[in-house]
Amino acid sequence: MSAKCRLIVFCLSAIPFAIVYLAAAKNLPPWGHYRGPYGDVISSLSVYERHTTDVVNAIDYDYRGFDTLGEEYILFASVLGVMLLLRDPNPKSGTADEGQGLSKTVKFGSAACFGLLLIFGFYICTHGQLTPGGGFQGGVIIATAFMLIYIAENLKSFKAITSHPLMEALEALGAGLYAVTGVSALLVGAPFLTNWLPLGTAGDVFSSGTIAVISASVGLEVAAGFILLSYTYLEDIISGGGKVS
Amino acid sequence: MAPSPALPIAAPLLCAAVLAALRKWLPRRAIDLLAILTALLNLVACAWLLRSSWRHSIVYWFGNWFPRGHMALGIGFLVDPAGAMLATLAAFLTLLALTYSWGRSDSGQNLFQPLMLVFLSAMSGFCMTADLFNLFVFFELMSTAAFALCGLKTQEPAPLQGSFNFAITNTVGAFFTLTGIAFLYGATGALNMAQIGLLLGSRHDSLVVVAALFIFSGFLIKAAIVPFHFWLPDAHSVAPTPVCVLFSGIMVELGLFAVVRVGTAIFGSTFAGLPDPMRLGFLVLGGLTAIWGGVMSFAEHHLKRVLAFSTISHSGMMLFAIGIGSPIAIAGWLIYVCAHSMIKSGLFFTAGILLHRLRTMSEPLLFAQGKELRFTAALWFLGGCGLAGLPPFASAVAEHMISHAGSGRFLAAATVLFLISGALTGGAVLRVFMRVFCGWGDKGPGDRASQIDELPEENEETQVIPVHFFAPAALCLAVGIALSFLPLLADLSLSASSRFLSQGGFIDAIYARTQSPGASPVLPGTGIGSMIGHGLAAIGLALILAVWAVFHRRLPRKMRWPSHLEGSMRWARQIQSGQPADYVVWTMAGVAVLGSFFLVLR
Amino acid sequence: MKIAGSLLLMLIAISGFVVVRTRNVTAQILALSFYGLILAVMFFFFQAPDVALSQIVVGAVALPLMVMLAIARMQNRDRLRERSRSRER
Amino acid sequence: MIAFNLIPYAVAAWIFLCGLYGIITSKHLVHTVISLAIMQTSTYILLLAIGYRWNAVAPVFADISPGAVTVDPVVQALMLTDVVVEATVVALLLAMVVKVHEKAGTLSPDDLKVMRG
Repeated sequence: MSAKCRLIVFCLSAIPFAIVYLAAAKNLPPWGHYRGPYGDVISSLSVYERHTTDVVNAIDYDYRGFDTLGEEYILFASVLGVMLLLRDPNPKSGTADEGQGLSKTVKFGSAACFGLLLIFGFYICTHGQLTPGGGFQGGVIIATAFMLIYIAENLKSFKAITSHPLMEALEALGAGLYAVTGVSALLVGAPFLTNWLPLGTAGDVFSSGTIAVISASVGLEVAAGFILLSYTYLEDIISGGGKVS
Repeated sequence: MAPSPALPIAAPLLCAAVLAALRKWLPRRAIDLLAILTALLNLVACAWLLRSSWRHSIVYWFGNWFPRGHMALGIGFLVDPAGAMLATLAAFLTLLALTYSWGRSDSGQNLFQPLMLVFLSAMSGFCMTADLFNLFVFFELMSTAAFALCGLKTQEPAPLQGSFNFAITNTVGAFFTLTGIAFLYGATGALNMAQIGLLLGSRHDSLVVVAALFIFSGFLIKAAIVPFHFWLPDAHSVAPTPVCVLFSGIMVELGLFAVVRVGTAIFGSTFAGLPDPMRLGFLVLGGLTAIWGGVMSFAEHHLKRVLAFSTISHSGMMLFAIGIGSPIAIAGWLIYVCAHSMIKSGLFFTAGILLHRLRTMSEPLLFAQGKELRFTAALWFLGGCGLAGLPPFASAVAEHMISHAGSGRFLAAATVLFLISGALTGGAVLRVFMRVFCGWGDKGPGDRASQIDELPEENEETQVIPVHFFAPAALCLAVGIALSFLPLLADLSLSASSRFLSQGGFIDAIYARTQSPGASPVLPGTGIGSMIGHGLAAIGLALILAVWAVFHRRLPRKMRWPSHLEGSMRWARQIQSGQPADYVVWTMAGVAVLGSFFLVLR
Repeated sequence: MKIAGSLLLMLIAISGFVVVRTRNVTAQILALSFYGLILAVMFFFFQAPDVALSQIVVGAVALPLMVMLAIARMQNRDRLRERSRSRER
Repeated sequence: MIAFNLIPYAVAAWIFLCGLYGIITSKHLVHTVISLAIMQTSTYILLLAIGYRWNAVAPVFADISPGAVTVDPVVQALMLTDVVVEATVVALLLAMVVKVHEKAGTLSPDDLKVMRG
C-alpha cells in the first residue's frame, strides 16, 4: 500500500472508530463519579486487614499480587529478550578510552548525586507500604543512579559494575524471590502468595508482612533489570564498537 | 488430591529465574535438562489438574482472598476441563520443543530456555485465570516472551523484521483488549469475570458491545483472523522451528480460547433472546479466514509460510465452530484444537528436519532434494493427509462433529468450508511433498518471500539426523491419529464443552455454589460413513490440486488454471506487504467495520 | 477544579499529537520526555501519586533514556561503518 | 453536560488515534516505537478517568483519617502494571530496531522489504 492510500484508509476508519469509542464512553459513569464497588471495598479494608497506609501498594503486592508477579516477569522476559537480540556472538574485551572532557566539578557532582539517588531509591523501595512509591519506582531510581557513573564518563567502573555476571544473577534473584515468596505460602499451607508474615503495626517500616518483602524483591529486579538494559544498549559503544557487518 | 493450580505457573517461572541466573556457569546440557524436567513437571501437573477438574471445576484464590459476598477481592483461577486441557497441550508442546532443541540448536547464549519457560508459564496461566485483568497480564507476558523468541536468529535482517511486525501488531491488539477491559471495569467496577458477568446480566448497550468488540479484537489478532492475520506468516517464516511449533500449535488457539472464555463468562447472557451480531461476525470472519488462508497457503512457496497460512485457514475454521456455538460445535472445536496442533506441530518439526538437512525452506531450491529422506517424506505426507482431514486423524472426527452441530445452512456451509480449507492446505502440503520428496514436475515459480534467507538452526553440521529430531514429529502425528481412537472421545469433549459454555456454571463455581450438572446434549450419530466420505473427498481434491500444480505445464493450455491460483497471486501477496504500518491500518479498518456492524445490529 | 482538569487534558491531547507529528527523532525524544512529565503532573492532579511517581521515573526519564541509548548505539555503528568505508577507499 | 463528561474519554480516544496515526505514517522505526508508547498512554487516561471522583483524596492513609472518601485505588494499581508493560515493550522493540539497523543499515520501513510476499 502506498503511503497516501494508507492515510486514506486510516482517515476513513478513524471516523467510525471515534464514533464507536465515544458511543461506548457515553454510557460510562460520568467523569469524576466513580461508582464501582471494588476500589471502595479495598480502600476501606486495606488499612485494617493489611496494615498498609498506601492502598495502591496493598493492591499491587497483596490483593492483586499475582498480577504483579506476571508484570515482574514481563520485565524479566523483556530484559532477557533484549540481551538475546543484542547479543554479540564474539564479544570483545576492550574498553573505549576514558573520557577526559568533563571537569572535576561535574565528576564530583555526579558522584554526590549518585549517592543521593541511591539513598533516595532505597527509601522509596522500603517505604512503599506507607507512602506513594514502592519497589518499582525505587528500582528505577537506583538504576538511574548507576547511569550517572556512565554520564560521568567513568567507563571502567561502569562496565565493571554493570557487566558483571552477578548483575544478571541479581536480576534473576529479584524475579525468583517474588516467586519464592509466593511458594513459601504454599509451604505454610496457605494459597500461593498469601501474606502469611506478621503484619506489624500500620505506619511502621516493617509492617504489612510479605508486602515489604515483595516490594524489596521487585526493587532488586527492576534496578538490576534496567541496569542490564542500559548496559546491553551501551555495550557496543563502551567496548569500542563491534565490527561492522 | 490435586496439585495447587499455582504450580504450573510458579514452577516454570522459578526455574526460568534459576536458569537465567546460572546461564553463564552451567553447561548447555544441564540447562536443557532442567528446562525439560520443568516442562515435564508442568505436563504432569496440568494432566493431573485436568483429571481432578473433571467432576468439579477447581477454584483457587491467590493470596487467600476469598470473595466477600459477590465482591471478588483478589485474583481467582478457575480450572475447568477445557482450560486444563489446553494447559496440558501447551506443556506437552513445550516439552517436545525443548526436546527438539536439545543440545544442538543455537540457544542464544542460553537465553532461549528461560524464555521458553516464561512462555509456558504464561500460557498455563492464560488457560486457567478467571480474572479479566490477569488474563491481560498473561496475554502480555506471553507476547513479550514470544517477541523475543521470534527474533532468536539475529544473524539476518529478516527475523528482526518478522518479529518487529509481530510485536507491533500484537501490542496494538493488547491495547484494544486493555481498552475494552477498562470499559467493562467502568461499567461494573469489577475485574473478576464471573462478577462482571453477573453484574452485566443481559445488558447490551453500546458500552458492553464495544467493550466486547475491543476485547475480542485483541484476541482475534492473536488468533490471526482476517483482517488481523498479517503478522502470523512473517513471524512463522523467521522464528526457529521449536518456537513455530508453539506459535501455531497453541498460541493461536489460545487467542480463540480466550474468545470463548470471555464470550461465555462475561457476555454469555448479553444477547440472550436477541439476534446475536457477535456470533454472526464470528461466522463470517471465520469463513473468510478459512478460505483466504487456504488460498494463500497454496500460493506460497516458502515451506514455513505454507504451513503458517494453513494455520490461518484452520484458525478460521475454529472461529467458525465458535460462531456455531452449540456445545457439540465447541466439543468438536476442542478436539480440532488438539488434532490441529498435533498435526501442525508434526509438520513444523518435519520442516525443521528439512531445514537441518537441506539448509533452506524455499520450495524451488528444495526441488527433488529430499528423495533420500524417506522417513521425513512419510511424516510430511501424513501431515498433509491430516490437514486435509483424512479419517484416521482426529481432525476428521472434529470436522464431522462441528459440521453436524448445526443443521440446515450451517451444516452445508461448514461441510463446504472444511472441504475447501482441507483441500487447499492439504493440497499445498502435498504439492510440496511431490516436488521436494518425489521430484515430480518442475521447480515451480519462486517468489520473493520464498527466498527469505534462513540459516540452519544448528551449530555443527552432520549428515545423521538425531533421534530427538524425529521423535517429536513422529510422536505428534501418532498422537494426532491416536486421539480419534480414544474411547469416549466425543462424550468427554462434550461434557467438557458444555461446562465450558455454561455461564451459570462458571459463576456458580466461582462463588462456590453447588454446581448443577447441566443437561448434556445428545451427540449426533457417529456417521463414520459420511466422515470417511468427507475425508476422502477432501484428500481427493487436495491430490488433484497438488497434481495439477505440479504437472500443469504438461497439460493443454486451457487446463492450466491452478497455475494461476498458484503463481499469479501477486496481487494477494502485495497485501502481505511486510510493513507494520499496513498491518496496523488493516487492523484498524477491521475494528472500525466490525464496530459499526456491532453498533448497528445491536 | 473541573476547568483546570479539562485544560490539563487538552494540553495532553495537544502535546500527544505534537510528539507523534515530530519527525526529527532527537526532537521527538525531548517531546516525549515533556509529554511524560505532563502526564505525571496530571496523575498528581487526579490524586494518583503512585502512578505519578512511576510515570516520572519511567515516562519522563527511563523511556527517553532508552531511546537515546538506542540512538547512540545506532549512531556509533554508523560512524564505524563510515570509517571502515573510508579506510577501504 | 454530556459533552463535559466525555472530555477525558474523548482525549483518550484522540491519543489512541494519534498513536495509530503515528504508526501508520511513520518513516522511521524509532518513530513507530514512540508512537506505540503514545498509544499506550491512552489507556492510562481512560483508566484514570474511570476511577476518578471529584473532591476525593488519594488512597494514601498516611495523613488522612481512615474512612475518608478516596479515588479508586484499583485503577491506579492497574495503571502501574500498565506503565511497566509500556517500558518493557518499548525496550524490546528498540532492541529489534537497533538490530535491524545493524543488519540492514536503514531505519526506514519502506526500505525493508525482505518480508514482502
